[in-house]
Amino acid sequence: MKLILIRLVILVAVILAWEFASGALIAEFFISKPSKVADVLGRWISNGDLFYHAAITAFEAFLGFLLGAAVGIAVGLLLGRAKRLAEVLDPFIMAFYSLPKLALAPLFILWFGIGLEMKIVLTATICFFLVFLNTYTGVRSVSREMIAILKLMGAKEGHVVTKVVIPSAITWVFAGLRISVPYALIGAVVGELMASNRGLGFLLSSAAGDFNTAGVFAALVAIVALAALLNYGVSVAARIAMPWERTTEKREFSI
Amino acid sequence: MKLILIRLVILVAVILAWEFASGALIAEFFISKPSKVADVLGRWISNGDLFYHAAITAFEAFLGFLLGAAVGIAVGLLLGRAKRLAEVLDPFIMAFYSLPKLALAPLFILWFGIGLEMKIVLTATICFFLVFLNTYTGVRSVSREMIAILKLMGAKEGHVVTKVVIPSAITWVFAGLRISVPYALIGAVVGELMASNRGLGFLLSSAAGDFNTAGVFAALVAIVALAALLNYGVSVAARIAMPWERTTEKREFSI
Amino acid sequence: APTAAQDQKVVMSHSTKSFAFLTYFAANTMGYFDDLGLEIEEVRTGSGSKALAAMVSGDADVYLGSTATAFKSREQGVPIKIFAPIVRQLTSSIVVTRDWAEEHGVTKDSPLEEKLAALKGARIAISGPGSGADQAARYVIAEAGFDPDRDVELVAMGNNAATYMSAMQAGQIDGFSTSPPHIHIAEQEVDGVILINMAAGELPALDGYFYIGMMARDGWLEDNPDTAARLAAALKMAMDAVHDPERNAEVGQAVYDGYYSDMDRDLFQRVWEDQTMSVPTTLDMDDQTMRDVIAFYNRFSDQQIDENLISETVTDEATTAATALLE
Amino acid sequence: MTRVDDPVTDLIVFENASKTFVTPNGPVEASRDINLTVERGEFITLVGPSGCGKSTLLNMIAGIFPPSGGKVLYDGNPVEGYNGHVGYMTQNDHLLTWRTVAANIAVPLEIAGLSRGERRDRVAELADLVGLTKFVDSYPSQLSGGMRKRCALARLLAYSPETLLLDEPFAALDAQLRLRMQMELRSIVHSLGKTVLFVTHDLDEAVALADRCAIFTRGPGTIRTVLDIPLERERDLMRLRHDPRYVELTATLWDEMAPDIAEEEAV
Amino acid sequence: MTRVDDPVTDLIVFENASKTFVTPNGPVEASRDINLTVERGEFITLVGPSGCGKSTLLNMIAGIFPPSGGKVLYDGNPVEGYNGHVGYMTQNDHLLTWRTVAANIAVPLEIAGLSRGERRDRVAELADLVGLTKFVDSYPSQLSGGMRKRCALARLLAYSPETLLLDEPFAALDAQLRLRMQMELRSIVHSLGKTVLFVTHDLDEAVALADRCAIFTRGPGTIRTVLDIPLERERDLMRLRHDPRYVELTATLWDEMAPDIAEEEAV
Ligand SMILES: Nc1ncnc2c1ncn2[C@@H]1O[C@H](COP(=O)(O)OP(=O)(O)OP(=O)(O)O)[C@@H](O)[C@H]1O
Ligand SMILES: Nc1ncnc2c1ncn2[C@@H]1O[C@H](COP(=O)(O)OP(=O)(O)OP(=O)(O)O)[C@@H](O)[C@H]1O
Ligand SMILES: O=C([O-])O
Ligand SMILES: [Mg+2]
Ligand SMILES: [Mg+2]
Repeated sequence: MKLILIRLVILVAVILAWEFASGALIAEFFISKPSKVADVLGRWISNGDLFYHAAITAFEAFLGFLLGAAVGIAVGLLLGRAKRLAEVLDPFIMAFYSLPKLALAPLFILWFGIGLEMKIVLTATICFFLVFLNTYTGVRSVSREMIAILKLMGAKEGHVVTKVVIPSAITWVFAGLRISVPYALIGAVVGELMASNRGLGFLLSSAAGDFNTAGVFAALVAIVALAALLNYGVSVAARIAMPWERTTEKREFSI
Repeated sequence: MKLILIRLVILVAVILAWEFASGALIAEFFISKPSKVADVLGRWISNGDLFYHAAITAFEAFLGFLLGAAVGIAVGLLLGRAKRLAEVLDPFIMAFYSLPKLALAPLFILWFGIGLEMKIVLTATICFFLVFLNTYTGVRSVSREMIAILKLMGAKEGHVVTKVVIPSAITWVFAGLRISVPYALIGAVVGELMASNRGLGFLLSSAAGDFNTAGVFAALVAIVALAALLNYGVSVAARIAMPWERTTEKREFSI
Repeated sequence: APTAAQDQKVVMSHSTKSFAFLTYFAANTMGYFDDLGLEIEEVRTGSGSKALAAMVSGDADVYLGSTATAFKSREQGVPIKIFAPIVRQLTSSIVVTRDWAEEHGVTKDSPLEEKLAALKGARIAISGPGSGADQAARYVIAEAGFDPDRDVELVAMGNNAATYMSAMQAGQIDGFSTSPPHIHIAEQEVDGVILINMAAGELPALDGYFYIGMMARDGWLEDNPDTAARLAAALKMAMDAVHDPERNAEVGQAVYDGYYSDMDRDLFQRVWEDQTMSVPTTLDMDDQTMRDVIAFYNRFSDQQIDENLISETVTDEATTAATALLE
Repeated sequence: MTRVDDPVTDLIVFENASKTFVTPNGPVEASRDINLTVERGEFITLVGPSGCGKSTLLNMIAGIFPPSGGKVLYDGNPVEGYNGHVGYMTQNDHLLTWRTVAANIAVPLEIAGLSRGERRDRVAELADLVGLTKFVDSYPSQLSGGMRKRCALARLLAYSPETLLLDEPFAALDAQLRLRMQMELRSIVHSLGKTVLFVTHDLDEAVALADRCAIFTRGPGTIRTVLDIPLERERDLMRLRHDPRYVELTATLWDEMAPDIAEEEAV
Repeated sequence: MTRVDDPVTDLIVFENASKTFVTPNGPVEASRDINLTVERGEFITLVGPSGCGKSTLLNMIAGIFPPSGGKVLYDGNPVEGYNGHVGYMTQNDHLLTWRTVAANIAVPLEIAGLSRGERRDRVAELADLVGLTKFVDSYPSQLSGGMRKRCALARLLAYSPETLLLDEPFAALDAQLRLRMQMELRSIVHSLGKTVLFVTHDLDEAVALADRCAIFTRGPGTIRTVLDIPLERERDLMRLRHDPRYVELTATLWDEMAPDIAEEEAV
C-alpha cells in the first residue's frame, strides 16, 4: 500500500516536472506536455483507436513472446544439457544473435510478409535469444552433484530435466523472460514500423510523420502500459512456477 | 582442435549451401552469393574502408558497452542491496526499458546529436538494461545466510558486496554482459542507421540504399565479426574474474 | 566565381539518397559549394524527423527536407526557416507490379484517368504516414475520387526501399509510392510498372509543387547570413547548370559518379532525363507557392497549419544575397 | 588380494583401486591401492581419519568417477557410469531445496513411477520412520541439521536399492535418535538382505553395526585392516554395551585408530 | 531464573526467550521459555534431541533473529541485529565456494584490515592448526567433509571474538583428530578467556569440554537441566576417561538424555 503511494507520488512529481519543462525548457515539438498527451489518449480511447491498435500490438507481442520464449527455453535446456553440441553451435548462434534485425527487414518481409506473422516472427526471434541465453546459462550452472544424486536414483534424462534442471534454472528462465517482455513489445512495434497500417507502431509512426509529438508520446505511453501488463503476467507466472521462491523471500532464515 | 574443425565443416557447408541457394532459390537481389560478399569485403579491405568504418563502430560499441555495463552493474548492485528502493523504482525502470529506442531516435539526436556521443549513449542505454536486470536478479539471489555469516565477522556493506555479493552474482553479471555484447553492436549500428556518415551502419545503409545486396551482407559479416571479437573479450574477462569457475568445469567432482 | 578567404564547414542533414534532393546533389558533385568556400559534411538519417532533429540539436547546420515540416515545426515552437528551394516537384511517384497492372488492364501509357481509376483496392507501400510519399499517394487517390482511408490500403514500411521490393516480390503489396530512383529500380529489378510519374509532372495539379527546401535554425541564419547566401548561390549555380543543355550531361555524370555509381548507368540516365525538370530554375519562393504547400498539407492532416506562418517561416534574405553574390 | 571363487557372493570388489584427483594445483591422491571384497548381504563400516578417502571409496562404487588405477567391480563387472544398483546417502544431504520434505522423499518414488496414492502412503510411512511427520510440508531450509539428515535418509530408504552407501548418516543425531535409527537400519537391512557400506567416525557405532569394519590409514588412504566383528547378525543394539565382546572390539578398534591416544592412556 | 548481581560477569542472559518461526504452513515453535545465564569465560555445552532448538538458541545470541518472546541479553543489552561480539561456526560450514581454503580463512582478517603479509602468516598458522596446510589452495568442493569443517574452524579462529558459538564443530572428525581439536580449542579458550557455547551430540564431548552442560527437552525445546561439570578448568582431555568423576558425569548425562535407553539398560 505504502509502496504504491510512494510510486504514485514519484509518478505525479515526474509528470508535473515534465508538464512544466515541456515548452519551457524544451520545445513541445520534441517533448509534448503530458496534458496534451492525455488529450490524445482520451481521443484515441473515445474513438476506439487505442483499443483497436493496442489489441493488435498486444496480440503480436504476446504470441511472439510465447513462441520465442518456448523455443528459447527448449533450446536452452537442450544445449545446456548437450555441452558438446552447444560448443559446436555457439559461434553460429552468437552470429545470428549479433545481426541487427532492422537490417534484415527486407528478408523478414520476403519470407513472412507484412502481416501479423512477420511481426510475430520478428518478436519471437528477439525474445528467443534473450530467453535462450539466460536459460542456457542457468542450465549450465545446475549443480552436477544434484544431477549425480538423481541419476543414482535411476533417473532418466527426462527426470533429471524436470526434477533438477528446470527447478534449479528457473530463476534464470524467468530472468530471461522478464528481460524479454519489453523486447516483445519493442519487437512488435519495430515490426509495425517496418510495415503496417495498424498497431501501436503504426500509430506511433503516423504521429511521428505528422510531427504530432503528443501523438508519439501517447503511443509510447500505450506501449509502456502494454509492457507493464505483460510484465505483470510474467510475474504471476513466476510466482506460480516457483512456490518455494515466494516463501523464501518471506521465510525467516536461520543459519 | 576437433571442435574448431567441426565448426569449420559446418561453416563451409553453410556457405556452400548459401552459394547455391542464392540465385537459384532466392534472387540475388535479396540474398547475395557469399563469393560476391567476399569480393566486396576484399575491396573494402584493400581500400581501407572496412578498417576505417569498423574501427568507428567498434569504438562506439565498445564505449557504449563499457558505459552501459558499468552503470548497469553499479545500479544492479545498488538496487539489489536496497530492496525497498528497488521496489519503488521498479515500474519506472521497466517503463523506460519498454520504450522502443528506435521511436525515440529524434530525441536521442536532439539531445546527443548525430556524432559518436549519440551512438555511445544509445548503445549504453540498451546495454544498461540488459546488464542491470541480470545483475539485479543475481544480487537478489545471493544467499542471505552467507551475508549473515559475513556480517557476523564485522563486515561492512562494502565487504559484503565485494566478498559475497559480487562473487555470488558474477555468473549473472557475465550472463548479462554476454547478452549485451551483440546488442552493443546492434545499438551502434542502429545509431549509425539513424544518422551518420561513417561506421558499419553507414556502410550498411548506403549499400541498402544502393540496392547493393552484396554490400549489405558484407557489412553484416563485418558486424558479426566485430561482435565475435567483443564476445571473445568478455569471455576472457569472465575467465579472469571467475578463476574458480574455470576450474569448476574442469574440476573432477565428488559428492 | 567569387571565393571566400577560408572554407566554412557546413553540416547538412537529410533523410535518404533520393532524387528529391537532386539540386543539392548537383551542386555538391559539381563542386559549387567548394567553389564558394564551403566545406560540406553530409549526414543521412533515414527519415525526415531525424534529419530535422539533427539540425535542431545543432549538430547539423542545415536540413534538407519537406517544406511542410518547416511550418509544422514553427507552429510547435521550433524556430526554423526555409531559406532556399531544392526541388519543385512532388517527386513521390507510384510504381506497381506488372501482374497487378495487367490484372487491372493498365500500362505506363494508359490515360491518367484510367490509371487513377484502377487504384481502387490497391495495397500501396509508403515510407510513413504523413510523409511526402503518403501525402502524394493520398492526393492521387483523392484525385481519383476515392477515400484514401478506405478504398486503398496504405502500408507504412519505412525508408528502406529494399523492403518495398521484398514486399512486392512476396506479393504482399501491389505497389509503392516513393521518389526516384527507387521507382525506376523497381521497374528494372522486380519488373514494376511506374503507374504515375509525378516526379515528371504527370499530375498537372501538383506540377511545380515546392516539395523540398533548405532549412536552418533562426539563430544560425542570423549568425551565418553569408554562409546561407553562399549555399543558396551554389544551388542556383546547379540549377543553371542542370538547365543548360550544354552542361546537363556533365552534371548528370557528376551526380552519377558522386551518388549513384552502384546503379546501372543506363538506368540512371533514364531517371536523370526524367527528373531534371524537378530542379527549379530560380531561387524564388513566392507566397503563392507556400500557400499551396500549406493547402496540400492541410488537406490530409488532422492538424491544420495557419497561412500566417509563411512570413516568419520563409526568408528570402539568403536567396536575395545569393543573387547579388552571383552577379 | 586373491580372487574369490564364487562371484555371486562377492558383490563389490576393489582391486588395487586408487584415485588421484587431477586439479589445477597438481594431482591430489585420495585413495591408494584399495583392496576390499564385500559379500552380498554384508554390513561393512568404514572408519579412518578425516580426508583419508572414505567418501572417495563410496563415490567409486556409485560410479561418480572410475578409479584412476586398479579396478572397482560391482557384481563382477567394472563400475561404469552411475551405478543403478546402489542407493547413496552422501555426506552432504543434497536435498532438493525447492521441494518440501514430503516431495524430497517422493523423488525416487516418482522416478520409479509409483502412483500418486502409493507415493503418498510410502512418504507418510517414511516420514514417520525418521520422525518428520510434523515437518512434511517444510522446506529443507526450515529444518534443523539433524532433520535434514533424516530427510535424506528417508529419501534413500524410499526406494530399495540392492546396496546402501551411507556416509556418516547419523553424525548429526542425538544419542537416543541415533540408537533408534541404528536399530531401524539394521532391521531393514537384515530383513531385506541388503549390502551396506557405512562410513562413521563413531567407533562404537562402527562396531555395533558392522559385520566387518574396514580401517583406513591416514590419507592418501588405503585400508590398513579389516576387523571382523563376530557378533550375531541379530543383535540387540540397546544391550550391546554390556556385551564383553563388544567392549573388547571397540577397545581394539580404538587402539587401531588412535594409537597415540591409546599410548598416552596406557601410561 | 533470578537475576545475578554482577552484570559484568553475566555475559549472555536468556529470559523466558522463545522463538516461533512464522511459515506459510503456520507457526513452528522452535524454542520455548529458555532461561540461561552464561558468565564471561564460561564453556557451556548444549545437548538435546535433533530439532530441539539448539541452533536456534545460537542464532538468537548471534542476532540472526530476535526472540519472538522473552529476552536475549548480551553484555546487559538486548541483542539487536548482528552481534559483532560473537564468532559463529554454524552447523553447515558456509564456506565461500569461490575462495580457496587460504582465502576463506583470510576473510575475517581482510575485514579486520590486516596487511597482506600479516594475513599470510596468520593463515599459514591456522591452516597448520587444523591440518590443512597441504590444502590451502584447494577449493571447498575439493575437500572432504571433515576438511571443510576444519576450514570453517580455522576461519572462526582467525579473528578473536569475545564469544565463540560452535554448532557441532567436530561431528565430522575422526576420534583422534577430534581429540586434538578439543585440546586446541580448550587451550585457546582458556588462555584467551573466551566464552563458548558449544553444541554437540557426543555426550562424552559435552562433559569433557564443559564447565556446564545445558540439556534440552525434545523440541519445541526448553532447557530442562543445566548440569554442572565440576572438573578442573585445566584438564587433561586425554586422560579424562580414567577420571571417575568424568565417568559418572557422562553416565548422569546419558541418563538425563536418553531415559528410555537407560531404562532398557537397567533391566
Ligand atoms: N573433487 C575433488 N577434487 C580434488 N580433491 C578431492 C576431491 N574430492 C575429494 N578430494 C580429496 O580427496 C581426499 C579424500 O577425500 P574424501 O572425501 O574421500 O575423504 P573422507 O575420508 O571422506 O574424509 P571425511 O571423513 O573428512 O569426510 C581429500 O584429500 C580431498 O581433499
Ligand atoms: N528458518 C526456519 N524456518 C522455520 N522453522 C525453522 C527454521 N529454522 C529452524 N526451524 C525449526 O526450528 C526447530 C529447531 O531447529 P534447530 O535448528 O534449532 O534444531 P537443533 O536443535 O539445532 O537440531 P539439530 O541437532 O538437528 O541441528 C526445528 O523444528 C526446525 O524445523
Ligand atoms: O533494433 C532492436 O532490436 O532494438
Ligand atoms: Mg567423507
Ligand atoms: Mg542444529
